[in-house]
Amino acid sequence: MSVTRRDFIKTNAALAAATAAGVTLPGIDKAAEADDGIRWDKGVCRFCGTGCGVMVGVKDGRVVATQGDPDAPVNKGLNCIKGYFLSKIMYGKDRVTTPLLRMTDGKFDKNGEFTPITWDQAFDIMAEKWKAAIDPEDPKGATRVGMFGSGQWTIWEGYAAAKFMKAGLRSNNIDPNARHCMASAVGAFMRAFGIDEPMGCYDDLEHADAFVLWGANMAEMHPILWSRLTDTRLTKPGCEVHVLSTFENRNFELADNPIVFEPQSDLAILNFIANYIIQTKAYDEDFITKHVNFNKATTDIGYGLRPDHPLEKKAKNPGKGKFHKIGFDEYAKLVSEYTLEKASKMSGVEPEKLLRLAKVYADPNKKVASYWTMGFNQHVRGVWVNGLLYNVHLLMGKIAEPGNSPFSLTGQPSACGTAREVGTFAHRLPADLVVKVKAHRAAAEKIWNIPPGVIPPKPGYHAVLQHRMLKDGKLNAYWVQCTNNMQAAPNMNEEGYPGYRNPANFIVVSDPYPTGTAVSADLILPTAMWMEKEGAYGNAERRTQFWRQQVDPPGEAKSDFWQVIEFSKRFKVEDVWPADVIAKSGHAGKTLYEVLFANGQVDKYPLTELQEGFNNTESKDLGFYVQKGLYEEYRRFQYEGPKKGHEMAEFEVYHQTRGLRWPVMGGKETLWRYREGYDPHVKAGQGVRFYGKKDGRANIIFAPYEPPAESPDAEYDLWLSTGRILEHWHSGSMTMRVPELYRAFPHAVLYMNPLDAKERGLRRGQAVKVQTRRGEVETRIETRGRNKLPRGMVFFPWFDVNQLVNKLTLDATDPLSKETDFKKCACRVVAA
Amino acid sequence: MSISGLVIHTLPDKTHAVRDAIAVMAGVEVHATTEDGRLVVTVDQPDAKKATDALVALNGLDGVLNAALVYNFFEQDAGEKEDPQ
Amino acid sequence: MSDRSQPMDRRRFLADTARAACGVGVFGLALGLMAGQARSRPAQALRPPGAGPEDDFLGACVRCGLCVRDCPYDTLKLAALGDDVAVGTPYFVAREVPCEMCEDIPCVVACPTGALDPDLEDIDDSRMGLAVLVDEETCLNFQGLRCDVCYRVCPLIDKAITLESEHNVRTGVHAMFIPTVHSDACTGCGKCERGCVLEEAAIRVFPRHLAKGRQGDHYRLGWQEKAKRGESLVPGLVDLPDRLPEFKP
Amino acid sequence: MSAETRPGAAACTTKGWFAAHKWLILRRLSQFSVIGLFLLGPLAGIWFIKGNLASSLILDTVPLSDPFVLLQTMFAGHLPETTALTGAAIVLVAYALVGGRAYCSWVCPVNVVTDVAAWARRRLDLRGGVRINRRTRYWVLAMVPVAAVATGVIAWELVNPVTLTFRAIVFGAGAAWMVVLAVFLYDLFVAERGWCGHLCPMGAFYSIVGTVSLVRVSARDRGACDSCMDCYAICPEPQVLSPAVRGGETGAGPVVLSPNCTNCGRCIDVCAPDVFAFTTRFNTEVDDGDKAQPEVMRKAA
Repeated sequence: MSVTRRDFIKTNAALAAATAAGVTLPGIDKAAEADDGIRWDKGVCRFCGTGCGVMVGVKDGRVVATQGDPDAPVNKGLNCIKGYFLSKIMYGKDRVTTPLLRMTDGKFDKNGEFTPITWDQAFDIMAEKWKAAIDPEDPKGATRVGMFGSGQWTIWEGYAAAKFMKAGLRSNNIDPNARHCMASAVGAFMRAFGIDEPMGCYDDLEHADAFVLWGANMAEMHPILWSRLTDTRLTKPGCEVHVLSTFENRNFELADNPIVFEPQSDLAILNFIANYIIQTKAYDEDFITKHVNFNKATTDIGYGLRPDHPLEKKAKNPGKGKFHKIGFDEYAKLVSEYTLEKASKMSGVEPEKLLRLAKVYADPNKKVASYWTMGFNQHVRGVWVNGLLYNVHLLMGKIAEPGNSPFSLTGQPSACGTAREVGTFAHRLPADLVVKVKAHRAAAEKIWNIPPGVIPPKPGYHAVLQHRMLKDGKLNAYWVQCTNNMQAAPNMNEEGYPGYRNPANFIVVSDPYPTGTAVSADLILPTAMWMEKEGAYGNAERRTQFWRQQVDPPGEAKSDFWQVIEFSKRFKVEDVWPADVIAKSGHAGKTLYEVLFANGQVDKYPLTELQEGFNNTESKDLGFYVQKGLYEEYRRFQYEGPKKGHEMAEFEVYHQTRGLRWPVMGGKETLWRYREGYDPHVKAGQGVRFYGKKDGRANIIFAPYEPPAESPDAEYDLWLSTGRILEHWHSGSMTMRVPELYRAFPHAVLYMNPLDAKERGLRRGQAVKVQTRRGEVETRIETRGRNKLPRGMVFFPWFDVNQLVNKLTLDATDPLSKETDFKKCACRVVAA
Repeated sequence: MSISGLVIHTLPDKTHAVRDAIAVMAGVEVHATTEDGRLVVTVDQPDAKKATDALVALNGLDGVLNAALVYNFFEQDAGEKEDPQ
Repeated sequence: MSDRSQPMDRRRFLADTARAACGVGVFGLALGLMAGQARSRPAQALRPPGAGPEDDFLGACVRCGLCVRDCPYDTLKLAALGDDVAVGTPYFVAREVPCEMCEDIPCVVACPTGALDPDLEDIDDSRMGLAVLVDEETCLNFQGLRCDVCYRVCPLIDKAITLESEHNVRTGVHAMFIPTVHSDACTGCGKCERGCVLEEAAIRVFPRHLAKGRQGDHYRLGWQEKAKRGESLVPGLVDLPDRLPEFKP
Repeated sequence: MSAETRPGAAACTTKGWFAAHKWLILRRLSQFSVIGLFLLGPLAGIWFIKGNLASSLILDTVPLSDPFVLLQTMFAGHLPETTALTGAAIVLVAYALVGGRAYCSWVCPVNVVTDVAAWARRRLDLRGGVRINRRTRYWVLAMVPVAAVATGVIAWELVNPVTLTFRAIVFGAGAAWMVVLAVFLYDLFVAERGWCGHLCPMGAFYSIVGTVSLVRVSARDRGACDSCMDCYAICPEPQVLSPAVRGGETGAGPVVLSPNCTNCGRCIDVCAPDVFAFTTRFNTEVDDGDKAQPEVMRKAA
C-alpha cells in the first residue's frame, strides 16, 4: 500500500471524526495537495468592489487555477467572467520584470529609450530627482513632489505610501485613482453623516422590497451582486426594480420601471421625489425630528476647471462647499419648486414613471435599497446628487436597517479598504481623519511618533490638479503606482500627456505591465501583483479580506510597498524636514526608513510569525513581518484616533476568516450601522444615532439643479458618456491580456442610436471619428447590442488602449469632490 | 491495516494530560482539540487486534470520559492473508 | 497518319464512340457520387447570408469568390480543395471569424448569380445557421457564474438570445441567468460561438437543419392556438358553478 | 536534329529567338496578366478586377461570367441573376470574335501546365501512350449538364482543373496543386496533349462558342512551306492545320477554320518561312507559290 493512500485514508478518518466533533482541522487540505499537487488557499478577486471570495490553486510556484469560494458569503462559489480568468491575469506575456529607465548613451534622457537598470540605479535617480524638488525649509511642505495611488493597492500599500508622503516627505500631494471613482460618494458621506462608507451591507439585497438603480449598471459592473438582486426580484412577491440611466443598459432587462433621463436631470428628479414625499406628508416625522438637520448648499459653485476657464470666472462661488442650516419649512419650500411637471419636463421622462418611482420611496411599507456607482459619482454635482438621495432616504427614515439602504457601490477591490480608509486622499489621514484639522494631524503625528508640524495642514493636489500642475511645471517628481492614469484621467491631450512629457518633470510608474501610463513615464518599476504578495482589500460593504503570498513575483518585480519602503531609505530627515522640527524630534540623523518603518511599531513582529509554507518577499527582505506591522500601526488610528466607528480586528483574525465587516467589536461584525442592536456604537435606548456628527444627526442638504459643464450644441451635437463593460476591467491592462476575454470583446465600439447614425449617413460597423473640442478618436459604430442609446447620445467604453477615450473627455469635476464627470461632454461623430 | 477516526471526550481540566499521554502512543495522532475538551484522533495500526488494543488503551486513559469510534477502515495486507489463522 | 487520310473504319468508330461514352459515363457517375458527398458539409461550416438550402446553393453558386472579396471582416473564405466543404464555395466558421451582420450585406450585393438571395435586404432576416447551447454541463451560466458573454455579444440581444433567470438553489441568494436562443430571431451570425470563453465553445452555431427539431402536424399546443386566435377555438362553451359548503362566519 | 524534339529550331536561326517565340511570350504575358490583375486586389489592394474566372467584376462595374459555368447552374436548376447573364453575354461575344479557344491559349492557367508537359514530352522524347479520341471531350461536355441535372449541383466544378487551379492561385491553394500535378503527369506520361486536346469540356465548349469566330490563323504563304513539320509538332491541335496548309492540293482556303484551333500562334512562331499569320476568317488571300503540290504531300507520297 502506498503511503499516499494510507495518508488519504487517515485524512478521511480524521475528517469524519472532526465533522462529528464539529471542528475544522487546520491543514486538512494537505491531502488534496497530495492528490493533484495543487495547494489551495483563500484569496479575494482582483477586480471590482464586490469582493468575491476565491480559492487560489498553486502548483510549482505558479497560480494554475482558481475557484469561487463556495463558502464566501458574497458570492458562494460564483464568479463573473473576469473572476473566472483570475488565474491568467498575472501571466501576460509582457510583464515588466526589471526597472526600465529612459536612457541615451547610458545616461537618463527624457527622450531616450527604455533601458533595463538595477533597483539601486532606479532608486538613485529617483532620490536625485526627488531631493532636487524638495526644500526642507519650505513651510508649505514638499509641494513639488507627488504620488498617484490606487484603490487596488492593498491596505498596507496605501497606508505605507500615505505615511511616506505625509509623515515622511511632508507632502499631501498623494491622491488615489479613487478620486475618479468614489470621491463624490465620500464627500456626500462626510457631509451627511460625518463618517465614510455605507451604513448597510450586501444583505440588503435580500431584505429590500424594491430596488432603485441610480446610474449603476450593476448587471455588467457588479455581476454577482446583480445576480443576488435578480434572485430577490424573482423570488420575493411584490418586489420591483426601478432603473434610471441616461441610456438603456443591461439593467433594463429586469426593470419594472425603466427610466431614461436627460443627463444631469437626476438632480431635478431627486428633488421632485423629496417634494412628493413632503406634499403627500409621507415623511417620517418622528425620524426627522430626532435624527436629521436641514440645510441648504451654497450654489453656483463652478465646475472644477482651471481658474481661468470662462465657466469658473462666471461662477459666483467656485468650489465652495459650505452649507447652511435651515428649517424643515424652508427645505419644503425649496424643493416645492420641483413639481412633477417640472421634473418630467427637465428629465424627458413620462410623469407616470416618475410618480411610480416617488411612490416607492414614499410607501412606508416598502423597504427600498438604492444603488449607484459612476452615474452619480462622475457628475459635476456628484456630492450634491449623492446627498439628494440621502435626503429622500432620511425624510422617510428608510436608512440603516435591513433592506432600507442607500448604498454606494465601489468599482475597485479596495476603494474602501485602502483608498478611503487609510488616508491616501490629498486631504485625508487614516481612519477618516483629515489634514485640515489640527487635532487630527496631532493624533496622526502622535501615533506615528513624529514631531508636531510635519504633516502639512493644506490638502495636496488632487488627481486632476496633479495633471495640471505637472503640465504647469509645479509638480516635478511624480510617482504613479498600481493604476493606469494616463488612460483613465480626463483630457489626456491637453493635461495628462503634456504633463508627463514636460521636460521639467520626472515621472515614475510602478506597474506589472507596460501600460499607456508606464510607457509615458521616464522610469518604469516592475511590480508584484495580486497573489505575488500578502495583501488585504476592503470591499464596498466594509468587508476586509486578507490573503497570503501564493507565488513569487517574476524577475525583479517587487510589490508597491516594498518599493516605497526601500525608497524611504534614501532620505535622511535632514533632506526633508525643517531644522527646527528635527531639533524637537530626536530623529536627527535618521533615515525616513528608520523614522517611518523601523520605528519600533511597524518592525515589531518577527518573521517567526509568518505562516509556514508561504513566502513573504517583503518581510524576508526587511527582516520583520511588515504587513502585520503596518496593519497593527494603522489599527491604532481606529482605537486611539479622535474618530470612532472604524474598528477592525487583529491581523491574524483576518487570515482565519472570510473577511469581516467593520466595525468589528467584541468578536462580531457590524451589518447595519447607526442603529441600536446592530451597531456597537449606538447605545441602548438611542434607537438611531448618526454618531459621525457631534449631535448625532444626519444632514439633509438641499441643492438645486445646476447645468452640466458642457452640453451638446450646433457644433458638437451629441452627449458623450464613457464607461465600462463586463468583460474588461477599467483600462483593460489585466483583462485585455487574457486571450479569452480579449476575444470576447476585442475592440471598443461607439454605441449609438441607429437613427442618429442614419442621420449622419453612417452604418453599423463603419469606421468613424469621435471628436470633441479636445481631441478625436477613431472607432467603429455599434447601433445594436447591449446598450441602447437614446437619440442624441453616444456611449464609448474606455478599456481599449488603442482607442483612448480620455483624449475626448473634459476635465470638469465636481468642484467639491474634485471627481471628473466622465459621463457628460459634447462630441460629434463623422465618418473616418 | 486498520485506520480509525475517534472523538474522545475528556474532563476539561485533564484535556492536556490526555493529549500528552496520547502523543506517546504509537500509531495514534491528535488532529484537533476543541475548547470544550474533545479530541479528534486517528489510530493507525497494522491489524485489527492491535487497533482494538489501542482503543481499549485510549478508553482507559485517566481523564477520558468516552472514546467514540466515528470511522473505521480495515484491510488485510497481502502478507497477512496467507498467514494461517 | 491522320484520320482523314483513310476512310473511316465503321467498326473502329463505333468502338471508339462506345469507349468514350462508357468512360465518360463512368466518370460522370463518379462525379455524381462526389457531388452527393459535397452536399454533406461539416456542421461548423456556415454559408453566407442569403444562401438557400445547401442543394440549391450548390447548384447556384459559381464559386467566383466575389462575396469573399466584398466581406469587410474577412469572415468568408472559399473552400479550397481538401477542405470538407464543396470546393470553391464560400463559407465561414463562427468560432474563427463570425459574421458581423453588415447593414448593407455586401456579400449578397456582390453575388452575380443570385446564389445569395438578392431579395435579402434586412440582415436580421438572414438565416445562416442557428445557435444552440450544446453543453449545459460546461456553460458557466448554467453553473450560476455570470459569464453571459454569448448574450451580450449577440447583435440581436434580447431577441435571438435572452437570459432566463432562475433561482440558484445551491447558493440560495443568487439568480442563474440561462442563455436561451430563439430560432425566430437568431440569424446564425456566430458572434456567440466566437465569444464563448470556454476552451471548447458551449454554444455553437449549426446549419439550421441540424439545429432545429420539428413537431408533427398531428398535435397542436392548445394554449398557443388559443393565444393565436384570441379566444377558445370552440367559443361559447359554458361552465356550471361548483357546489361548495356555505361559508359560516 | 529532329523537328519532333526541337520544333522551331530553324525559325530561331532565321528569325531570331524572340521572333520565334513572339506569340508564346505574348500568350504567357496574357495568361499571367490575367492572374496578376486578379491578384492585384488581394496582394496590393488595387481592385481592378475581383472574383475569378467563373465570375468577376471589373472596376466594380463591368461583370464578366464564364458562360460554361453559368450554363451548369442553369442545368442544376438555378436561374442566374441578370448580372451574371450580362457577364456571360459579354464573354460570349468576346470569344465569338477572337476565337472561342483563345480562352484556352490566352487565359486558361492549365494551358501553361499542359504546354510545359508537351514541351517536356518532346525534349524527353516520350512517345506513345494511351490513344484517346479527340471527340471524347464532346462526350465529356455532354456529360457535364447531365451531371448537373442529375445532382442539382454544378458537379463538374468539383473537379474542373481549370477553375480549381485559377481559384487556388487567386484565393489560396488547398490541395489544388495535386490536380495540377495530375494533369501534368497525365499529359506527360499517359497521353500527349491528353487534357486540353482530348478531354477538357471547357475547351470543347469554347470551341463551339468560337465556331464562326472572326480572328483566325491563315496559312496564306503556304507556297513557301518547306514541309519541315515544325508546325505540326508544336500545334496542340495539329489536326486543324492540314486543311489550310495542304489546301493548295485540295483547293481549300488558307484559313484555319477548325473551331479547335486555339489561336495560340505557335505555328506562326515556329515557321521559318513565315507561312502563317493572324487574320480574319474572311481574308482568304493566299500565295500558293509555284508549287502546285505542297512539298508535304510530295514527301508523303
